[in-house]
Amino acid sequence: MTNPSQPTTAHVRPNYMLIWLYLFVMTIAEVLLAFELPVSQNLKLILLLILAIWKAMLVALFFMHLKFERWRLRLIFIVPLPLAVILVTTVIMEKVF
Amino acid sequence: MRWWLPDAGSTFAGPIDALFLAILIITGIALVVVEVGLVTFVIKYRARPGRKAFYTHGSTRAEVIWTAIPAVTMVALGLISNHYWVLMKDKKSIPPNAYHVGVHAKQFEWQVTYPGADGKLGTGDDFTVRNQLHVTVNEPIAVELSAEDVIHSFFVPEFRVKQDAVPGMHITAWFQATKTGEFEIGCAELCGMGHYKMRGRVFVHTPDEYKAWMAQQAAGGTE
Amino acid sequence: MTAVAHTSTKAHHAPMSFWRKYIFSTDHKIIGIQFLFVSLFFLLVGGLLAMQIRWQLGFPGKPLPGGGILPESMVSGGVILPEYYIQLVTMHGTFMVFFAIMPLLVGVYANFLIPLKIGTHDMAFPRINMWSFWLALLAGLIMLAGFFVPDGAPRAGWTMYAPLSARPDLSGATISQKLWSISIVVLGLSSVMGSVNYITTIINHRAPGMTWFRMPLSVWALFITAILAVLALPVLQGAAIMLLFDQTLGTHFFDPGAGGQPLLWQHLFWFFGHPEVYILILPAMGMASDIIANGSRKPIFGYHSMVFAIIGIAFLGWLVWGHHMFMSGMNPTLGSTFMVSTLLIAVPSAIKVFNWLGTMWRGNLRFHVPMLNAIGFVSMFTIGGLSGIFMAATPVDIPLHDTQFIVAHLHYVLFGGSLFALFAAIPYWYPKMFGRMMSERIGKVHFYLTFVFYNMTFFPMHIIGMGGQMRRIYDPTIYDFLKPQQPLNRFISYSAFALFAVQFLFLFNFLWSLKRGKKAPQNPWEDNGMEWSLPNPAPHGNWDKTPNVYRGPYEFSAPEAGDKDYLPQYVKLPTDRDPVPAPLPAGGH
Amino acid sequence: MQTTTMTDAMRPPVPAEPGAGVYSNKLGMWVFLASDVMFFTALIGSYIVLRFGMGSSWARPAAVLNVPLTGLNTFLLICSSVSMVKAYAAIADGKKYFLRKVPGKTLQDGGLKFWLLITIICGAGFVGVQVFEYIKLVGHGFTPSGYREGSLLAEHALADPVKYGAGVAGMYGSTFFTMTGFHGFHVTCGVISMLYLYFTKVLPEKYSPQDYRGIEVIGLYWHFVDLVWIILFTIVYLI
Repeated sequence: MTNPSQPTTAHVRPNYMLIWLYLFVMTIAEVLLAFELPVSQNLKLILLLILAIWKAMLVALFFMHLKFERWRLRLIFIVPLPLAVILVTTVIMEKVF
Repeated sequence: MRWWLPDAGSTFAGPIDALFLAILIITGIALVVVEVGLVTFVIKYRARPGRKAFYTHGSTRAEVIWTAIPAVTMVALGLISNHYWVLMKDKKSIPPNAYHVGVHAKQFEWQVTYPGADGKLGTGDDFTVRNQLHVTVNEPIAVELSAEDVIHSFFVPEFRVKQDAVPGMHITAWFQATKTGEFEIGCAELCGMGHYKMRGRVFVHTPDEYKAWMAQQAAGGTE
Repeated sequence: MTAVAHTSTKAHHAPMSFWRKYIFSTDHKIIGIQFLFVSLFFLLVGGLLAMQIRWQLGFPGKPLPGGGILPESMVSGGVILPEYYIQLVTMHGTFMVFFAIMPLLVGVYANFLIPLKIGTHDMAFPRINMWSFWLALLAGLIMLAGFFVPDGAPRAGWTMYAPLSARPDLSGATISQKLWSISIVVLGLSSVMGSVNYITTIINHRAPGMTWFRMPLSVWALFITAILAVLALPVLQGAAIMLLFDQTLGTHFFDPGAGGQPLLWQHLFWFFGHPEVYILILPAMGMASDIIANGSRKPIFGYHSMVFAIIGIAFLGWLVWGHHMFMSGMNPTLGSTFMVSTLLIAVPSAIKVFNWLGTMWRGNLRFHVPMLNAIGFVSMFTIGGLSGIFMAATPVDIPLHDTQFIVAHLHYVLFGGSLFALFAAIPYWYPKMFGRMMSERIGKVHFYLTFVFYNMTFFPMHIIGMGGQMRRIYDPTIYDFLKPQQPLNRFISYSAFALFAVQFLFLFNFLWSLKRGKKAPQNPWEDNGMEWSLPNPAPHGNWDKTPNVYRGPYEFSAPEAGDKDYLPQYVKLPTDRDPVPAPLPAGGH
Repeated sequence: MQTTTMTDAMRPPVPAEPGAGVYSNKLGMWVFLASDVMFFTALIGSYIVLRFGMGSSWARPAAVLNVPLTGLNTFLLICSSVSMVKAYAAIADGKKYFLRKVPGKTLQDGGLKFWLLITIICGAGFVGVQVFEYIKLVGHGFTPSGYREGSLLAEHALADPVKYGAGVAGMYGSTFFTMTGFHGFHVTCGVISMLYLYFTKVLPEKYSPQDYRGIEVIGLYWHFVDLVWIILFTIVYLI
């Protein structure tokens, strides 16, 4: 597929349709989970969050091709995440008190 | 004209004023070191013809020293401060025998609710007085703060007490007055155009005086 | 596609119309100068508001001189009304922080200095840069419009604590509170656009040889500042949008009656607000470092630790926002954590101060106006930093929180720090902007008078604050415990008026020198920066051919320099080899 | 974002050390996305904090919102994301065309013009469905300030306060409309930018395997918007 004279796409291109399929299946799983199921609320919550983060990771890694970028570029996207976590956990901790 | 913190009026004033003095000494030394160094250098190393600056990129040893000294000082200061901070602000530090009064802040007044004869808030004999907080000397007082509309801040300078009253939250501040007399309450958080005139008064009584005042209030007396 | 030969940038320098050249310019230098004029205007507005505040605090109940021109809704018989007074404090803070100091440091000097100092032709995205300026101006005008709508300007303090800011029935201002939110959203957009530009430019557009550790500290500081801005401003934008929706759409984010949380606003605001404090001081530190090294004719002492101190301050700056909320009823355990992180931030600040001293040690000090102001910056920033320790120690903060003590502290940092650094930076790069020098004589008089009156104004505020005078109160004399302080309040007011008057010297010097200043030689300060390889003022597109960089920025009095005591970054000595250009990133992936 | 191609003269000078190793437009977009993360942190973080503050009294999302419809909308956005990445792959391979027959295959091979058009259609479809959803919700009485008095939802909430979260309706409306509204705003901006690129760059075939920066940069933005929606969909509609 790749043009041999083209040095810029050095990595193997992922199968985008397969990732699309993953995303699709996981979305269906999420919607099904949201209906009343004989599982505890907490388990549901954890499963839903795992699925959401997994989907988000797929998009970031393959569609935004972060998997194939250098660390210094990845870092730009990673830096705000701990800040977000710090902000939210701190404010919630405050509420617990 | 005062050049220092207001006269001490509560048990908090001792440690706070001492810490203040300690920090003043530490920062004073740092300030003198920096400013004297600055002035000395300005005079001593002013440009003169034929002179060339000493070419250096720095000294690791000097930098380690002036990194370590502030770091150690600051950590020590933090540890000492934390002890008193917990004592003054942690819910668990409120003495169990504290006398509870309610202070409800609204634009622009303090509504002080007293527990009445039974000594408990939230019972039928409670009564409310505007802008007047009457307390007994040498007794821990827990002020249950609430706010009607916006954020206010309950501030008694002599007692070294300051606590925001936030609408939707119930916060308890406590203090123990050490001398009788009349003090002022100010609002330390901008709460609207009347922020400045949100002035209340604290009356610190001896136990007998307080009982008398309470009896008078219970009898429906004014002020 | 790999490396492309450097083509001459003269190619696109066709003559441009006045509009393209000076109004809708995409040249980073013109944009910097536009920011300079606009933010100096807002600085003046903020100063005028401050004078009215000082009049009211010094002479409560006395008619304001010239107050007759103000409408009846603001003054009554010439006497400032309480509702106007809180508009004054709100707008003074807002203008000074968002529209004077921040654009003066970031808008002006990030734009002007970054491409010049790293040796490139312009910003990475010149057109976005232009938009960044116009949006900032728009935001400023929206904010200014607040004074001219019914009910007057916003009335909830520059921190806009909800629910006071969210409910017109409580604050008394309806339209302008919304204008504040809108203006902040627009300003946030402008700042993000600008900062994306600065970061990209510094990462990708450095000239060959300009390695990370050859960048001047001013560029380092502006780089870290841009990172702070790009991550902090959106949080404020988000908060301002929620506030705006509370004000207009009837949402309940900060409305405790419907489960909203007033403290959420404070958390979001200060999560932005503390990095913002460093946005306001880091560029000042960076520029002062450049100027002190120049004035001392010595390399900066401990360049690397200066860089790491900037990074350390920026990193810790994200973890300390809670110290603005010590009295808000927050969890005391969190308070302890915030106290420790706040105290620790004193360490990198101390490193910087001592390294500046180390730079001056055994130097050969030239007291030109920028150097004088930079020394003023160091000494005043030291006071500001040290007074912060009082409030970082939580128990001591109890009597000092929200009093004039914090007002003194923040003015020592923002006026004594940022503004003194600007009084150093403006004359220093003035020749690069306008091709002329500002008057040294007026500059020196201005510095000495400002230094004296500044301390007379703000130092006594510490004492007033210790005495317990709350912030933002309209009339301190109604409190018995504040009455004895009134003479000192009057003294502060007199000093403040003098301080304000002295600033007209600066303004006069600035404007007069535009036309009448001495023609500047190419390198008037005998500095090492890349920008001094260009003529004054720097031409459009800066260099014809991308310059090479041969050494670090602070090679003053280096032995290789021979009989001169400076060795610019762009000078190629016989022993120097040309840097090898890295391959250009490809156009695709 | 700057989406135009720079002329050679405006190209960045060669840095001494490679910067981020990518061209400036892409780097700038990544920095902007980092900034956008913080913007959504403010909105989503507030939602989490406010919801946490309400305890367990939050409304059942499925009772108020139309989850299957939004599930479909999520599917649309995922499709647009994959078509975006296909558009990117197509131009990297030099396929500027719309559709082209490939010998031995029944399906025609899509080029940049095809895949970007699909992306635009899916994106516009998403916005359309969201507008439809908003109209329906407001019709039922769900507004940013809570359940409108006398509306269908208000009646339901009276009958079953737990399921409909009668006590939290105000907070629910506030956070729901703000978060999804700003996401929708982002999608709209993306669609407009893509339309602009489509007519100024894609149709005139200005992109080539040597330079397709505009496509990659708008692609990054688009995937990010998709990513945010994946999070939003889960925490707003499902939990």
